[in-house]
Amino acid sequence: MEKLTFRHATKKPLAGAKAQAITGVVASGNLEVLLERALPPDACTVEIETPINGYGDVWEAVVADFVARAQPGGIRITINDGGARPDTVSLRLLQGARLMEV
Amino acid sequence: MSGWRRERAARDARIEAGRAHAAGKVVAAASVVDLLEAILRPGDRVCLEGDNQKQADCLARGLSQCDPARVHDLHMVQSGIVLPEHLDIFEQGIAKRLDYSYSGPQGARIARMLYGGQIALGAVHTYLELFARYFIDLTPNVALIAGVSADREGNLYTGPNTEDTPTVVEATAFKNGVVVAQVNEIVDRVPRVDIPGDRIDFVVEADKPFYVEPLFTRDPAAMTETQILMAMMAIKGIYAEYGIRRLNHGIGFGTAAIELLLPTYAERLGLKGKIATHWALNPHPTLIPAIESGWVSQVHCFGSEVGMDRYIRERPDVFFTGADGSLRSNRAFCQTAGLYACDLFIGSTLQIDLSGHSSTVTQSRVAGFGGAPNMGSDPHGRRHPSDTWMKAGREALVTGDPALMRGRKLVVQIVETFGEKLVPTFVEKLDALELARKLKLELAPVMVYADDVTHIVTEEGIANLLLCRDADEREQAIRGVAGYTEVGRGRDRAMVERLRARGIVRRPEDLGIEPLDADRSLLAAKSIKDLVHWSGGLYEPPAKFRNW
Amino acid sequence: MSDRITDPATTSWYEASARARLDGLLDPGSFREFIGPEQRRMSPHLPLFDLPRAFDDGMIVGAGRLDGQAVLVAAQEGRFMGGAFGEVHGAKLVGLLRAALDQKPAALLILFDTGGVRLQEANAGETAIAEVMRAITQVRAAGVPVIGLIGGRAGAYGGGGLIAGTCSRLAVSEGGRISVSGPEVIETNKGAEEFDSRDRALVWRTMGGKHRRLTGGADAFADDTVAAFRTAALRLIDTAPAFDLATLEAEQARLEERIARFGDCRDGTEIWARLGANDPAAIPAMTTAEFDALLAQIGETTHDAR
Amino acid sequence: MTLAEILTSLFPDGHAVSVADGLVSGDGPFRGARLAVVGVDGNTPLGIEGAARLSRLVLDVVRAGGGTPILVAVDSDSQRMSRRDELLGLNEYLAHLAKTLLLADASGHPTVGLVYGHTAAGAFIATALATRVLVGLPGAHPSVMDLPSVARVTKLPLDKLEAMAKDTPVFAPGLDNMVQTGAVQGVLDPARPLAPQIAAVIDAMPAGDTRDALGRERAGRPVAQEIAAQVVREAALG
Repeated sequence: MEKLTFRHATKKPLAGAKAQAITGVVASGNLEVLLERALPPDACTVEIETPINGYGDVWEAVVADFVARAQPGGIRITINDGGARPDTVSLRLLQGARLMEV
Repeated sequence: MSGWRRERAARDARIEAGRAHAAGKVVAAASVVDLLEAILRPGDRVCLEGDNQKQADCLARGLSQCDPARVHDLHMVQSGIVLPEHLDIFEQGIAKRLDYSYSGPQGARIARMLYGGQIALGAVHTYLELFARYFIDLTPNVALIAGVSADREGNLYTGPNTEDTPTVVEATAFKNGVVVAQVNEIVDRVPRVDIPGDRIDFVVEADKPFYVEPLFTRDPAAMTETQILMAMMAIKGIYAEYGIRRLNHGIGFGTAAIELLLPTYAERLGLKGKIATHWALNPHPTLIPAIESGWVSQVHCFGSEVGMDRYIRERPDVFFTGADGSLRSNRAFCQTAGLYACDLFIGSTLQIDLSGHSSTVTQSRVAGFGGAPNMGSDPHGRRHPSDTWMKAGREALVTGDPALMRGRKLVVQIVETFGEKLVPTFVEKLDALELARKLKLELAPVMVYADDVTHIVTEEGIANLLLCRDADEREQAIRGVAGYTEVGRGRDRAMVERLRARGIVRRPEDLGIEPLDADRSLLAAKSIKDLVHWSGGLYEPPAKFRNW
Repeated sequence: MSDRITDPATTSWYEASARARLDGLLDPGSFREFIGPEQRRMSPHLPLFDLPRAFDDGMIVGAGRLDGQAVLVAAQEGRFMGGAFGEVHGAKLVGLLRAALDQKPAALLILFDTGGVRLQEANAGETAIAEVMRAITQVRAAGVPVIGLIGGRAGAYGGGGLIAGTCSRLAVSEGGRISVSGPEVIETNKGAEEFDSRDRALVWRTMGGKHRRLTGGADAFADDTVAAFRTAALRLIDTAPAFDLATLEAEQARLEERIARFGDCRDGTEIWARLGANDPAAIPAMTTAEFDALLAQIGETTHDAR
Repeated sequence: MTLAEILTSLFPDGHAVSVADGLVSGDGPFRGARLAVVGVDGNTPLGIEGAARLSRLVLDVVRAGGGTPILVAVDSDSQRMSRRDELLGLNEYLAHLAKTLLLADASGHPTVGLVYGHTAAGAFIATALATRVLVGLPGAHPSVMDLPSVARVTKLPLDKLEAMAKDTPVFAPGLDNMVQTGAVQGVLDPARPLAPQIAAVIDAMPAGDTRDALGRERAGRPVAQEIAAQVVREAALG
């Protein structure tokens, strides 16, 4: 298992008031994403546990794109990965953000 | 002039030798080895019918049991290397040379045997190309074919999986060759005559029905959101845009998703009757909802599909069927139709390089390409216009007199940026080149050449290569849809944004598609059972696809 | 994968995640989770095997309302480790059953989706299953119906099949499977002649939802939608049998009669024919309406002997 | 110990316990009354017929009343693995057997499980694990699955699993590991008469299910009790 942590400064807090949301399932090629409104509005962290080692730079790119796109200020994101492909990771992150915005 | 009839005399001698093991034309399954040893000569060119689906498996077992001292150094000329016996005969010394098209299930073993020098490889052809060579320089001396039934005169009913049989028999029977057919049963009267009896020399009643692989069944239950998203983009960004009515689909999940979105997503876009009406396609079970919803005018088939027979019988307005009611497929004609009469081919691949060359060959698997290179190429012999073809031609036109412009066939690759086990689809260099180097092949096994590809669809977007004006634009357009692969991350972001402004790279949002809407609820059928319901109970799926 | 429920009437139970099933099963907004994912009470054992963990260990427990009635619910996520029972996974269900003794809800619902015991935590899983079965009988004896809902992709296998057999009532869909040994396990141990696990139609004729409903192994047959399972659960709550000597005597008689009557049958279709189905081969393809009509015609498959 | 040795030690004055088709049934004198014995012997797999016969025996005891304790003696294989057993609903038969034992216990018939040989998977759950208290004898080896099969399913090398099994009781087969998990309360001493030992087990029976507490004390199931207790607490908050 490889553990990765990314911290990003964000320009604005994520919309909505929901305190937490979870999406996805830990299964082969899938992942679960837990989002919690637990940080100052100018910060976002993403912690990942993945069984596939050596893809740190891909995760970094996926997370950076997501943060740039969703501006998830104030959100602590924790991921249990089951070996998902990057596009699935992006999709789950966006789904999670949308769930928090309601 | 006996000097002009040596082949004919040799043929007569073979047949006479074979008659010793037959009653008339009929041969018992137990006598197959004797028959084959009697009619085969060392060095013969042999077509052991291995189609995409139908397999002359009884004859394959018989050939693999022949005595290599009597039958050896055969040159196998057949489209499919599918059964273990197809390669066993090379290990045993019965066969030596090979010219073929497709080897899906045996792709890994064939690679090992090529590396080991057990097979002398001619070429990995496309179907049409191999069929063409049957009539020029690869004419079989002996054809070992398969059908459902025959009468004692040899009149053959192939069943719905006619596939390669007429082509193989045409080339063999009319050029002094010997044709042996295995059938599931010998009957007094066949339901319809697919091959007239005077082209068949021996009929073997097989010990069990020939094997057919359900190659075109894609279980909707396994379809992912990513594949649905790609299908939405293809429908909106390509099918609708170019008004594609005449087309061929590959066998992947991405194209199966398109089939399942026609009666739902595409219907909501108002595209019914405007796209996807005329098909060159195997009878994909996933096309059933579109057929039942009135989307499909007609379908011509390369072969059939396990479980679709009853459904096809009840839909003769859509499918090509015989007087007996069952499907008549024909690989050579359908390949020709796909090449000349379709405006779009869309399929998948394992690797795409920075120019757009693609291949399913990897260093450990030589699967062959089947029909994809025919379908996935721009036929320069085409002379009839269509709006789709002309629009693509205009997009590609760079220089020259517009009055002399010709159209372009749309050749679309629909791929996820990563395959199984996070293997990237986009690569700097195809594995096929390394394979060619190691095996000293003169021609690298490329499936679709870059100059034939017009679009690449991934979950990240669509790259329209027709609109690229130089190699650099082309490379960045490809990188621009290559997602998080190394190729994708190596993009020039500013240039990709400029290409996006010109519509060369289009993201889901550029097409008005919200990726989060790519949901399985859009599928017209979510399971094989749903397909059965759509068919009114006429589709009878193979046991391995059932969960009821 | 449908995590967002759009419409319970069309959402497939088979395809939905455990959370989505709960979401659509219960009255909207009424679900309150115990030990939610934010508590990160994950398996202490999976890291030893270098396997990924899930925040809820594949078992979601909590309270909610079903048509206004207070219920306790447990849902297994069949896609995480095959929904198998590990230490945390099992302990959450044990705790829920114990809570039912205090809370006396209108029912306790178990949304099964499990291959049985999680091998990496086999002893904990096996023991938890034994604890669950004891607790279920206590909850039932206290007058709280325990209703099992079975229609997930992992089915109810191994110890999950035994727990299902302990419930007051079971609802099953066509895709649901209930069994102890799975087809692959039987094939591995006894050979493909005993059980060809690739013959999926045979698998379903042997342990699928319709067969279980026809033979009285389940009490209600539901369409594969979240709404249909909700309807079935509501109906079953009102008809749950007591847990006492009379019930078990009746069950003893029912099971002995099954052996006497069908013990020589080799295939589900033979059993269905003896039950009075005119065209047993047609049953797998029947729609729910046709199947309901058949059940009504046969009649005897409904009982209180559980 | 063999079943015969167990019965001799348990009933020194003789008994009426017999074995047929691997199924154990009968009773013997015990503390001035009787002790009923049911079980599985000889590493026999438990199928639908066997389970139905055992459950009938248990119901007979319950129907007769009088608080007769029941000893469930087990040396079994796993559940019988066959298409026919599953076709006829083996899960119902095994669950029913467990329910009869649980009903007996709830109806004043103390139930004691005694594993003296092998037992596994569904057969284990339906018999020994469905008693109020389960004890073992040295040499017993209950398991969920043997390590070679675990290796096959988990795709881990057998030698690695064997090494892990040494200090990870949660997954490895064997009596000691089931003791640490709390499923087996204790191990009897074969050198001493079994009757008083079983009597002591019955006298010391806990009121509730203490297996998770034992598992925590013995470190074989470190978190189960705490998790279950937390669920109960959070449920009470509503």
